[in-house]
Amino acid sequence: MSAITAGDPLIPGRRSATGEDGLPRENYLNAGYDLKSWFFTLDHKRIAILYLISLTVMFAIGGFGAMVVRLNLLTPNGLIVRPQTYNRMFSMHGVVMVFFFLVPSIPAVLGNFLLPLMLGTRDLAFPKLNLLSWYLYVVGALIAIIAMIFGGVDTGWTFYAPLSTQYSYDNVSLVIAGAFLAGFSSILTGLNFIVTVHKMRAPGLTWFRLPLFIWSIYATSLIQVLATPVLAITLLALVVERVFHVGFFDPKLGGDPVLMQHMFWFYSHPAVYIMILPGMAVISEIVACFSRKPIFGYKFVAFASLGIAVISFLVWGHHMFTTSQSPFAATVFSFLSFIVAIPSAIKVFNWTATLHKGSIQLTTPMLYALSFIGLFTIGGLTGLHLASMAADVHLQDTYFVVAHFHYVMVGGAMTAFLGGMHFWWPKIFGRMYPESWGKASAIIVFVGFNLTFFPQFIMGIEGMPRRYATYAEEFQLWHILSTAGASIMGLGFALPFTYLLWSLKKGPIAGPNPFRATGLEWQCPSPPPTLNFEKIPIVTTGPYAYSAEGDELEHAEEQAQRAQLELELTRLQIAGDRVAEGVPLATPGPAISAVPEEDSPRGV
Amino acid sequence: MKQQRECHTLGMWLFLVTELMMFGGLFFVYSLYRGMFPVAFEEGSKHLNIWLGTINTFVLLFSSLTMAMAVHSAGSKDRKWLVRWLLITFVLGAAFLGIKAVEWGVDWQEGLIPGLNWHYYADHPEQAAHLLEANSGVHQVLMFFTIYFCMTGLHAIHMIIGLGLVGTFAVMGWQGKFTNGNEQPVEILGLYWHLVDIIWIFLFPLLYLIAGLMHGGGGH
Amino acid sequence: MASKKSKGQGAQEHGHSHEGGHAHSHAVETHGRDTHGHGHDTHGHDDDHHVMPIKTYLIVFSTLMVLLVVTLLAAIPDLGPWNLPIAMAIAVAKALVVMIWFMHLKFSSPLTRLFAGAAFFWLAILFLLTLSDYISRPWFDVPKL
Amino acid sequence: MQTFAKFPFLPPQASSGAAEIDYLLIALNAVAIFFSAGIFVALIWLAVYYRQGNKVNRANPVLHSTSIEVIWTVIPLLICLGLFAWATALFLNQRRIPANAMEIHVVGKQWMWKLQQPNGRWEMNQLHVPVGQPIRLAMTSEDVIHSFFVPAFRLKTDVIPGQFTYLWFKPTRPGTYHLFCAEFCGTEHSKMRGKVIVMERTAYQKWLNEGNQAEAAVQVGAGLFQKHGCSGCHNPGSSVRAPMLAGIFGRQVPIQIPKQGTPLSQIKAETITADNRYLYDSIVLPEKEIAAGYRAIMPTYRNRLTNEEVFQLVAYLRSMGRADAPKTNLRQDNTNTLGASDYEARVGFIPENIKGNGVGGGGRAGSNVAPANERTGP
Ligand code: HEA
Ligand code: HEA
Ligand code: HEC
Ligand code: CUA
Ligand SMILES: [Cu+2]
Repeated sequence: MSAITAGDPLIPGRRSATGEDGLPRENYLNAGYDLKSWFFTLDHKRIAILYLISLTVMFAIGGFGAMVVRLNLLTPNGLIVRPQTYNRMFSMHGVVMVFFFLVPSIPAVLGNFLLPLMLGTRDLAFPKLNLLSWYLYVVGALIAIIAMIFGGVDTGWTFYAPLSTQYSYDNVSLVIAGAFLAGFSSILTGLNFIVTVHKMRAPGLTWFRLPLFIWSIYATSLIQVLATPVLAITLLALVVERVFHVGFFDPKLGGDPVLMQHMFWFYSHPAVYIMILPGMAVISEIVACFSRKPIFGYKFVAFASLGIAVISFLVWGHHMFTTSQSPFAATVFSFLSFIVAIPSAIKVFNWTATLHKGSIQLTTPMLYALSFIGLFTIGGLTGLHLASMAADVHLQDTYFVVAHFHYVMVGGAMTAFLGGMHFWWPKIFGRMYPESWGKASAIIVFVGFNLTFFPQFIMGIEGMPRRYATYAEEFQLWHILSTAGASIMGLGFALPFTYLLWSLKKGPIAGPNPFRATGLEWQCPSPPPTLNFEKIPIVTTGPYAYSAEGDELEHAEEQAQRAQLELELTRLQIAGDRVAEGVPLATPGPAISAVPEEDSPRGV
Repeated sequence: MKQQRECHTLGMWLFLVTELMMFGGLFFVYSLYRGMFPVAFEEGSKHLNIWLGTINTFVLLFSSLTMAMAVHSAGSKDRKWLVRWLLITFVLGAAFLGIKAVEWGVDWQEGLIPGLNWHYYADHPEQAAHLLEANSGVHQVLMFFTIYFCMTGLHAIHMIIGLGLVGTFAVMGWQGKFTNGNEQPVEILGLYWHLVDIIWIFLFPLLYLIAGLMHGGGGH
Repeated sequence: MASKKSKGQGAQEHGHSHEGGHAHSHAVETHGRDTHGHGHDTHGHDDDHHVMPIKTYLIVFSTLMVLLVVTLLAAIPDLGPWNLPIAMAIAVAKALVVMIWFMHLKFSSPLTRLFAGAAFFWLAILFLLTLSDYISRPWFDVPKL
Repeated sequence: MQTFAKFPFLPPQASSGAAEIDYLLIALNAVAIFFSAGIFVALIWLAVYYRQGNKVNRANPVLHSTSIEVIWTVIPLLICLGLFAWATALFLNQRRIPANAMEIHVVGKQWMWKLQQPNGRWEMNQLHVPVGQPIRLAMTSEDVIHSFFVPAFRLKTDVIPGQFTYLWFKPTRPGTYHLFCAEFCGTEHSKMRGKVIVMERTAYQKWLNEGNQAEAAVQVGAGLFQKHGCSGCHNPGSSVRAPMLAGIFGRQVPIQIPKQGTPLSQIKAETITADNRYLYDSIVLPEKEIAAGYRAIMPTYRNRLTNEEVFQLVAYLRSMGRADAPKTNLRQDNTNTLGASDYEARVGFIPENIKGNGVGGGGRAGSNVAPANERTGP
């Protein structure tokens, strides 16, 4: 957002004095060190950090499950564990990755951190609710972990009745209770975001001046609020049926197990868009920043998010083509599944078009963003295979589906999460991550990912069913490839885990806006002070005031300057003088201006 | 602060939306199985006490009025009446739960509680025979009662939470916390209470009146 | 944005000058609250929430009572397939009365109404699409054993 | 219907529908590859060509263009509609079961497949079918949801407890193919595998009749029914009070599950489907589930009959009353109402409203219980 001055320009970073460590003297991170200041914090930024830590733990647990799964599948008869353990492992993997990692991931970490910053406000509408949602999440996660340690769960993440209600001897009820709580946490987050976006935007921040990040997160929140309660009631019904041995889905009572699938997917299909929309949110910001261009077709992308959110509610039956669902309903659902692909296509094309005539920097976040676009495209297009009823009859519940959803969830959402974490890392912690390590890990993840999951498309088409602890010999080659890929990918994930931790102490100081991005969040110091903005900003322009051409000029100038400097340095060296430190680059002017808060009209 | 007020109202409505979706799931299950097993549902409904149900509907509607009056009093900074209305609401809510408990107690005695105490049709084979005659298995009546208890149980849980809140608010209201211009919490509580009322408005005809007023009625 | 329902306490307009084309950009957002931003003293008529006289509440309650009686009366005759729709229509009427007056939807912002409506819309999705399965299953029935 | 068009990684085509599905899959793959490759090439080319510092023309970038948006909305939309129409037509077409299809019964059970040939021959985890003969599978599950998946036929349908699902195919190529359970069903889900063996017709006939199968199972079963005294109790004229068995298969039957220490009269009745498992158990473990209202006097045949013989009996029971017993909506069939004596037998007295209906409903007691569920459709 370009600066239109009305009052004193607020120059962040310069305002709050810098401490000895080079970070702003007062920021949300050093606002307090005792446990209480963390566990009872109402600061959206600290809550985001709490989420980040707990999500990382959950991801590691889910990743552990994946590793056991992959290792076991090295040989047709199962290499390391018994089938029952295998079943528990992939169930745990699915439950943890979906309910405890990917659904909360971007909204709870990046959304929590960035939403108020991007809206130019001090916090979310309901800070206490925000903290409560974290506690719900943690309690849910703990219950689930305990349940999995003491017995596990062997129903898959889909909890289909009557297996889950009458035949499984595992801790189904406990795990369901955990997912239930996580669901409520998700509802509260969504509710909070919706109200915040509606009521807390900075003055002048109209809907079409919102960054696309906000649009997408808003669409996500709508889904969370509208779909998750149905999951809650479904899970409750499952528990009732399991505990009291009477229920809605029990065929012995005339109940229909397929009804449970309807209710489950009424939530869980929209839920897959809860996972991908925030990813798309992140990608829009990264692509704009590193192409130095506004997103092509802003409004189309914005409305595509809402379109996806709405249509996502109309397609759930495509998970049930092979059940006793009527062909009529299946046809309707199939049709709508094809339609929901269109807004996604619009987004992909618009991102790609944004690169055109951009000034592209292949930084780590950008590498992640580009691999997101590519991998999501593959994942999405294979979704069309599955949306075609005739083809799905062959592909349903094979590894083709597994590959499809890992392409969209890992290649898409997870990649976006990593990209976003790198992009906003300097904002969150005030220090840069090591760029070359970052690029290396992005490439390793990309390669490992494709090696893991592309063979799964092939096995799927050949007919390898999913959730198989043992399998027919002819699939072994593909499984070996897949496992090999998974170990590469595991390494790719472990790398950022390590160097990001390292950068917390050793990373170079980032400054408020290391990427010269234009979002409001870059206008406050890094890390931001507890109250984000000293003065609530007034927004006067759209979100992506980038200019690739101008940037190129600047870039050329910089290059020239740097050459000049180097020349001088050499000269100085020759003169035997002491060499000064590198000269920092000038930060571009701020995009905001301040007015006293009392006058600022809010809540449009 | 105005902005905050708006946030709270909107937030509460969103919460109510989630509540509606949650109950909606149950209503859907109900509709589906009622469509599939009309006879069994009629039979099950005959075991509910319409008169207690009617009284409860009245009680709850009345409590909605008193709650609305409480909100009104808070708005006009009338501490005394605020507390009075809240207390009346509390009593009505408690009465509702009391009556509900009586109903459930009867169900327990008769063995109409799925999963815990289900032996009505074993005790009354003639009823079972009638059901067979009407081509409706006993197990489908069991389904009706499962749904009945889930719906009224979930509703009762909401009532209990509501009662707790109303009680707390009465105390806080007594301390003058809502008549100093900060009446919004009462409004929000009111929204919640009315929603719980609305859900009952639907539960009543759907559960009690399936067999009609003449056929159902005093027990069975 | 100050269009529709704003009760027009003129003071609210300050600051909105920044927002140029705003009014056209999103219909969703036109909630017209009065916008006395300053604190506590204005609450008597803030938010329009308390303009309803007690009489209105009593009328609303009487309506509900009448509807309750109608509910019972409608359950007496055996109207075949019509009993359920009639009962539901009355229940909807009751719910609407409660929502509009007791829950002040009548005075709420369009945004609030939109969300209230959204809940029912999404419930309709759940009902209609799932029923589309169950209703149409017999159409395709393969001969039974 | 063999075709040369075969995607390299597809399993063998062994059914009449497989080729068509393969064409569809190839088309889908083509669309996916085309667009993915397009996007990848575009991304890489743009990222390289417009990399920062590369001196290229960046003047006047287009920032939005409705016409471009329309183009890339409409083209995918058309492709989608085309694919949808194709896939749906194929799907609906393939649901139409030919009238001459031969019916095979499939029961899924944790963790095995039980299949029964029309002549009553049972197989476990193996299905023999003659080439060129349309086959209709009528499938149900005894416990959880399974899914019958034969990759070589490109077919799969869930096998669901409490209802029947159907699947049909026409095998086109002799050979042995995988049969998988594709819906997660518990511990040994991955072991719930089997073989579909497509045989030449003559070989199939031979297989069908081999071993003890010289006579069709039904005939043998009928003989056994006489020989082992079943008819003595179960025939209409019998003096022992035992249920009539005509048309029992697939019906809902009321049963009581005996509990130790509780008189039978105090045990509530429940209804289950008289499926193969039930018939099997009724003969081998009659004390397990008692037909409601009867005494538990039927002797067990556990050690008196071989498994094979029990299956043959079941085959006979299944065939009993096929022709005369109403197959469809029993509820509208008034002749099938319980008679007063049936009521008396069942519950110990005669209800008011049917007093005077005379004795005996003719039909087997309980035969009026609605099939499967009382589904009238919402
Ligand atoms: C992030 C999660 C995510 C996302 C975004 C998607 C996106 C899509 N999914 Fe996927 N899906 C899952 C997660 C996801 N899915 C999961 C977890 C499962 C399995 C659950 C389980 O059983 O355990 C699943 C299963 C699944 C099935 C059921 C398979 C089965 O069990 O039989 C189907 C069937 O229709 C389907 C379809 C689609 C479609 C059409 C899209 C579309 O939204 C995709 C749209 C995107 C594109 C199409 C790509 C971009 C477009 C272009 C580049 C332009 C060119 C486009 C055209 C020519 C149209 N998915
Ligand atoms: C967000 C969602 C998500 C993610 C990220 C993943 C990630 C992975 N998944 Fe998963 N997967 C699912 C969601 C996800 N999956 C779901 C929903 C299912 C269906 C379950 C079901 O059927 O019910 C599934 C099923 C599934 C299967 C099929 C199992 C079966 O059907 O039998 C397989 C098989 O290969 C698999 C593999 C992998 C692999 C190799 C990864 C890898 O990407 C994982 C790599 C990660 C790590 C290896 C951990 C990283 C390590 C660190 C961060 C180091 C730090 C930690 C410490 C120091 C302690 N997954
Ligand atoms: C002594 C008489 C007697 C003989 C001999 C007998 N049965 Fe039965 N059978 C009964 C009685 C009585 C019942 C009902 C009680 C029960 O379910 O155990 C019954 C029940 C059954 C049922 C369950 C019917 C239902 O309605 O649920 C089947 C099937 C059956 N018998 C088959 C057989 C077959 C096959 C044989 C011969 C191998 C046989 N019976 C021999 C008396 C007999
Ligand atoms: Cu049976 Cu899986
Ligand atoms: Cu889906």
